[in-house]
Amino acid sequence: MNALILTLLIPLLSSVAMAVMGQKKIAGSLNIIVSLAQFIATLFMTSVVFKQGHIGASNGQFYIDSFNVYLIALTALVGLTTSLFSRPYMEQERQNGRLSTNRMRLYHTSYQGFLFTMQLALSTNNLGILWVALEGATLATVLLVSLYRTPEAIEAAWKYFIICGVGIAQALFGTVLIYFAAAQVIPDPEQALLIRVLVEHAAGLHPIIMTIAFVFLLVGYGTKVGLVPMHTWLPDAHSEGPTPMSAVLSGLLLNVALYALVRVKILTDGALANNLSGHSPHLAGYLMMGFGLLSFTVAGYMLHRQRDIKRLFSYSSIEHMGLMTFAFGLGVPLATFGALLHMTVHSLTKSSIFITVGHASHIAQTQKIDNIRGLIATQPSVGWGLLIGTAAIAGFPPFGVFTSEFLLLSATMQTHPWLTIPLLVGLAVAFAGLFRHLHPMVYGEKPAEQTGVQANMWPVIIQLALVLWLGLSIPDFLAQWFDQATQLITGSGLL
Amino acid sequence: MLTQLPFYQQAILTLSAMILFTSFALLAQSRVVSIIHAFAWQGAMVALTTALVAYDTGLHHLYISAFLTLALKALFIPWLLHRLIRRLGLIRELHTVEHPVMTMMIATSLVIFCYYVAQPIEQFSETITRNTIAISMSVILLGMLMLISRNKAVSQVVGFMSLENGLFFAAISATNGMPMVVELGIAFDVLIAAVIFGVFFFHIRDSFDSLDVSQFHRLSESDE
Amino acid sequence: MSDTFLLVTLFLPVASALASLFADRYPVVMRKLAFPLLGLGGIFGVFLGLDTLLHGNSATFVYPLGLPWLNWHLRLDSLAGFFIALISIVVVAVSFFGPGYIREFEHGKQPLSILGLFTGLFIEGMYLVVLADDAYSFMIAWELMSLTSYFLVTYQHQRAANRRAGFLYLLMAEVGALAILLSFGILAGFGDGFTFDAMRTAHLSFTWSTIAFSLGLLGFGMKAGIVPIHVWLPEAHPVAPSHISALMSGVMLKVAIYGFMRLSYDLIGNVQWTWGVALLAVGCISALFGVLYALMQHDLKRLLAYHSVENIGIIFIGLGLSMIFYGTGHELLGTLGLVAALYHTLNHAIFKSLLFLGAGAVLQRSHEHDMEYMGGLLSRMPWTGLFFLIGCISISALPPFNGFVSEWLTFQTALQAPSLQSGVLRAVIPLAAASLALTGALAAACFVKVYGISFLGLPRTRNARRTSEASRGMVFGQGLLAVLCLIFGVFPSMTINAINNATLALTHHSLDTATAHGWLWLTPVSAQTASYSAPLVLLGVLLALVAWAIVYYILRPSGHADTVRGPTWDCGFGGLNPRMQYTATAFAMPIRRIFSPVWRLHEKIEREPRKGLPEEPAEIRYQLHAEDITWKWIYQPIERLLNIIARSVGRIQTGHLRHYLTYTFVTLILLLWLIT
Amino acid sequence: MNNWILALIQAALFIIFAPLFAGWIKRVKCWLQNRRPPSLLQPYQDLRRLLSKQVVMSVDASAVFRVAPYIVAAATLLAAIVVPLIAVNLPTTAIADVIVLAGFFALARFFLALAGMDIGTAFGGMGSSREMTISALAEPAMLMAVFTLAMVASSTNLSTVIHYVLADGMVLRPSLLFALLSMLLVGIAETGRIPVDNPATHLELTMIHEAMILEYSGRHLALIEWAAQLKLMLYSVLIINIFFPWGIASELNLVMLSTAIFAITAKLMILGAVLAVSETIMAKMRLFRVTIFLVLALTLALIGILSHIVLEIH
Repeated sequence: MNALILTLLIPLLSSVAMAVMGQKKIAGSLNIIVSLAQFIATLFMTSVVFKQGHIGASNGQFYIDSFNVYLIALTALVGLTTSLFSRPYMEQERQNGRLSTNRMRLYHTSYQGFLFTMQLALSTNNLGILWVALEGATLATVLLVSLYRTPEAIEAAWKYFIICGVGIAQALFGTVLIYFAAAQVIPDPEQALLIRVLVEHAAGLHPIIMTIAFVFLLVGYGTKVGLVPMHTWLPDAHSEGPTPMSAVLSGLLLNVALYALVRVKILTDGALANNLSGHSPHLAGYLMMGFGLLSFTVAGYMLHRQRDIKRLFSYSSIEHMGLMTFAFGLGVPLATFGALLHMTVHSLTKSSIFITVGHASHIAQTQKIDNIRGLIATQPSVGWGLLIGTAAIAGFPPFGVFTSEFLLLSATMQTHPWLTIPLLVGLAVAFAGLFRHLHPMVYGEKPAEQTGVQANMWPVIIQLALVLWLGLSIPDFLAQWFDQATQLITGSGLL
Repeated sequence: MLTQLPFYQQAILTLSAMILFTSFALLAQSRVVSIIHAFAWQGAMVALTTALVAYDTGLHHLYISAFLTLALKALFIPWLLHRLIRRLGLIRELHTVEHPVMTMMIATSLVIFCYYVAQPIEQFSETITRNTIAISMSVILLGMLMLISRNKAVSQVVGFMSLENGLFFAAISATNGMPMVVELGIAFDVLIAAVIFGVFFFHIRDSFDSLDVSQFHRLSESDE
Repeated sequence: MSDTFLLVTLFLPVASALASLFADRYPVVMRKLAFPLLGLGGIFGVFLGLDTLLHGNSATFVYPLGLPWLNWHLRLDSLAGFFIALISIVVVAVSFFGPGYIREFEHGKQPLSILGLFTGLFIEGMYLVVLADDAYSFMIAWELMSLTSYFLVTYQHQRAANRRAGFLYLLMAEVGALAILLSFGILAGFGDGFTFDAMRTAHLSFTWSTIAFSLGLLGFGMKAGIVPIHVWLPEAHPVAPSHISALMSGVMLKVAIYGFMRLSYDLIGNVQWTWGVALLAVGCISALFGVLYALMQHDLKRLLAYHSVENIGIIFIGLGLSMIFYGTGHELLGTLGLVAALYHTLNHAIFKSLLFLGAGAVLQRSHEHDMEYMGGLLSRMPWTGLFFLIGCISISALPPFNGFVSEWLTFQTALQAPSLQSGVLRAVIPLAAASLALTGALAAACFVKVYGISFLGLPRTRNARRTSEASRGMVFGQGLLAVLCLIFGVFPSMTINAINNATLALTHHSLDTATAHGWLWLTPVSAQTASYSAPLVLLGVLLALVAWAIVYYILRPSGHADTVRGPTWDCGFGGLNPRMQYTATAFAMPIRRIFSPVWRLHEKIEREPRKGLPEEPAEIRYQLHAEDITWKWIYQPIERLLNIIARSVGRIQTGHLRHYLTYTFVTLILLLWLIT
Repeated sequence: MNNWILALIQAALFIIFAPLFAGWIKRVKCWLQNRRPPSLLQPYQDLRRLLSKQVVMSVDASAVFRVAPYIVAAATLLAAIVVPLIAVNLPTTAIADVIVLAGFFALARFFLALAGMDIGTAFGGMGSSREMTISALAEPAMLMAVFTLAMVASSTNLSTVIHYVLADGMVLRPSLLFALLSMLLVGIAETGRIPVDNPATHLELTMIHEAMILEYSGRHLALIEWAAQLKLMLYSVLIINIFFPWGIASELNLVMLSTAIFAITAKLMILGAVLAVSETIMAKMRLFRVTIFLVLALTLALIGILSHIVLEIH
């Protein structure tokens, strides 16, 4: 309870504080310290959840169960490691003259503000607040995308703002519809948006309204998840914003949006379960599978066309979000377990990739893939970090991404054997797309006059080590949480 | 049928028709100032609807919503936009609609489509909310259509905000408003969004010399 | 005991990998610690493998790694023991060879730690693949093997060829792994679980088992290097450090064979003769294709890589025959084919590693990898030359060395075709035998070329002239394998006795008739049908030489020196020089004319005109490159297709906000329409 | 034990009479070409002369060059041990079956080809290259022909095969007919006779076998020459005893053995005469025509095997 308050208050207050105090030298360090404090608070909270099973607060407005607890800890962890990376990185950007001190202030304010919205979205039990938090996340990051004020950055930010704004508006309409449906069965209007209450009454919600609501929510939150064809903002925003922001966008925002989508899918499944509407009870799942597969496939091919290193990896994020959406859509315990694991490992891996990408683009002083050469020869730690990170994200064992893809593929084979073919083709295409660009960047002779930069590789090492650990063995408590979340989502567990 | 309804419900239905009309007006208008004015009227009517519902249901917190809507949508945002275009010297700018006839036809079919989609919900609707869901959905989709059909940043913002009006209207007419926390949150978000839009106008103008967003196609994957 | 040995065998490569992390600061670590640890692990592995193989016992181990409901299951049975022994033998040889070989890397651009780290992990991965007893740990081990060997292929990444090879290799490894995963998935789906035990219980219809089998063939075949999915092999093997090439070509391909055997005989079970026909076709094509392309190569390691394709083809011919016989109810003959395949697996592991180590020694000492720049190496590196010769004889399937025995067994299997009911099968198998015979003869021609051009004759370049013998450890490593080539060639009955246990574990049948007449005789089906006594052949050769010595002693001309040395006869023109020798390209020319449609040949003739006399060039350079025909017909179309799709998919990202919003809009409308 | 001694005697017969057989062919050829033949024993004279001569070796020769003649001779000798000449059922035939026999020839050829390349002259390389090309086609053809027999008799052991043909009596089998034709062609190619190679010529454009051994002298040359003669005789005996085994001793008594000696001598004389006739009436082919010749052999062997499978198994 206290830990939960701390988790939410620390980023909120520090965001305000950063805005108020103006740009100081210590802002970067302060950013690290508050992120660390937040991380410690979440760890504390995690231990409470571990002991008690769940935490509820504020009259049911907040509720931590096994589905969101690990995401909260993950968010705090990635927030911490990215803040570790961002201090020297942003300092370097400032020295390169790309940023003024004023914008550094904006950066740090937005950074903590963004973390606040993430934690709020995860910990709230209210669908409305969830929406508010996700919209808040867009608002907190949109000015970060345009931080460099180049025409491209402005363009990207404008697209990001409009597309996500329009998208998220659909989600609000969906939320209103859910509220409308809930009002028929839940007497207290104050309770009618609480997820736990809704889950209890899911079977009574009107199926047709819930289907329409789900469609709006799917389009809405799907925009933030980066599902094709609503993904269009994602590569632009990732490539033009500062790299730490790309790391948290890919590592956190997409996850949280998917989390929201899965929450509403549970409700829709519940409403459709008694099969009154004439729709298939798995309608929500089928829609998610369709979008997931489409995103996954399209992103895989898009990888081949990239010229910008950050765009490259942002398409890889779309690909993986598609995979997870597909997995949640399958709706069987094995796939869901895999998807939950995939959320974790993708977030860790992708954010560490973006961190190395940041260093790499500093080394080469460009984001153009064609001009990034000989990273290993220039700075082995960055080159190997990128190489191993990419191998991990491409699904090579013993990294955890492999484990989750293994689970997902086996679940697909058990339920929809023919869908494994597009999945496998997609994986191979995406793999080729990643490595055809990666190879020339990391290998080869060091270009003349290219020197290494001061890089803090610890975040990368820590995160990849975690991913490796998850690939070799999933710790018991995490497995329990995944399993309980699986039960929550699909109705039955694995263990 | 209509005659059996209480007067204020008839009023709400009339208002919803007028809101829909303003959406059409927004689509068709080409002068910036007129667009902003139409938008302000739409906001005002949403606020009025909210107040009527508050009166009807006796839910007092809806008065706060109504006030917030009025303040934000009918006053603050139009004022902000007005101020901005004046400062940016765009007050006399024409935002021509490229295919007016086609846009109108699409808009009309959208309304019919929304009615078609919302029909199964009708059986649930309590007395005052009859078909308002279809109307609000139409307003949302028309807002999107406006975003698609316009090239200028200001019109896009108005389209976006009008889309949100549709949401507000839906929330109020279908469900008698959302829980207070949510309402406040939404209002706060809209406020921030409006401010950020304002900031963006300057950025865009600085970088592109105009607010024409059709120039935004540097970031693409196609060969050209 | 096997418990401890297993742990030690598995631990030492990891220890070696970790030890090498310090190699950048103290290069001596590699020589004095990392390689000895590997070798020690190999020795333990040999004992472990032989112990399991000879006693035919099996043991299961479960380690608390992996998924919560699927821990790592390891199982050591005779088949695994066979392959562990096989891996370990080569590992031991490599650990002797390595320290000398990597000296040139000590001052190179690449850190030694990377080499040592991934070598250790690579070997670990191979051990784990063989031991894995559930699909999940199998895939982890398999991919560990692929990934680490990829890092080893790209070790010298400054060269563009290495990067390209690495990319190709990793891509194909990934595709192959996905196919294997899918195949396992089918079995697991029918058999309720991912442990191999559960997968064995799967009852598959013919269609499903054929799909699983085909996927397995694709996946494992891609790693093993069957045509047409072999293309990574001739790219990757030449560019890796030579001791790694030895491990990759000698052992890793065998691990793929292991996986394929495990999948088709053990997990799917119930082999069908139709699969056998497919394998036979694949095997014949690979064997012929491999050897014909090998003939056109002049890069020594690339040539050896193509020979791996050939030998994998021979193994697949054996497997195909075995499946045909098993599928038609002839268990004894099926086992004969399986024994032939396993035997050839063992042999190829040994002689191909030997040849790659030899090529490595040559590369290191002469700095040449193109045979056209070698020549006369035998007199400069006599031991390497001797061992390389033994490797050449073995791979050319000449008695009494080991390659001959396994090809002989394969022929014997093929000759049992008349016992089949189906006339078509009876007619097909002799064709396979014919292509095997052709392959063998062409391989001999190829290795005459290899040895004659690179080790015999006169040195063609200064580098070749200055070459000297490799270090003692390198020679010892090769010597070890060379001796094994002879041992496995001369004592086939004993070897087959051991292999019998492996086939027993795999198919519950063994070939007892082969060794029924004692260790001296090898009688695959019966003594009347065919017999071979390799020890007596060796004895005969020795006796013949002794007899000659006696005759010579009696008839020896007395009075003048026995032998005199003189200049080579130059037809009276004078001025013989090394450039007048036959080149590798010239040597293969007659064969090139005969089989010309097989290759896409690119000939390049460069004329350097003489001043004043443009008609008479001062110098003519001729270069020949045989391009793999599969590039044009398979891989380039795939690449083109991929790029076309990518380009058309890329068009959706137009850059225009209006289009993007339209996407969202249309999606919404479509979905709403869909649900109403 | 007696059998082993007999087997050794049989091998000795091969060794001793191989030069005589070569001499016989030469003599018939001379008759046919209206030349005065040398003595039948001339090959022995040549061998003795070579053996007594000093070996002159190139300074560039390596160990392979010195070892090759011995390996060639030993491999051919081993082949002689396993091929039945006058009697079947000898224990030595079990040492190696007909595939191993082909292996022995291949081993000999391998080393001869290596030796050809050892000195580093163009001739040697040329000879080796041609030899290996020809054998690349000839060897499979031979194996195929042999496989036809092996399938007919369900065995690759020469003894068993011959037994089978003997027991079968005079049966006209299409498969064996084709196999015989193929074996004849292969035999001509493998032993370097006209029209594939001409042992009498030293013209650089046409040499194959002679080009490889150009640098040899003294006892090395003697061994190689003798091995070549032995190989010729082995092929002849092989063809005779497999396809026309009648007369060979199936039991080891004196009567049968002497009959067998008489029979094999007669048959060898006839075959030698046939060979001489064919060499007289044919001209040597261009190198690349040889391919067609060998492909023909391969095709014949394949037709043989297929006709066995299609026509003879029911």
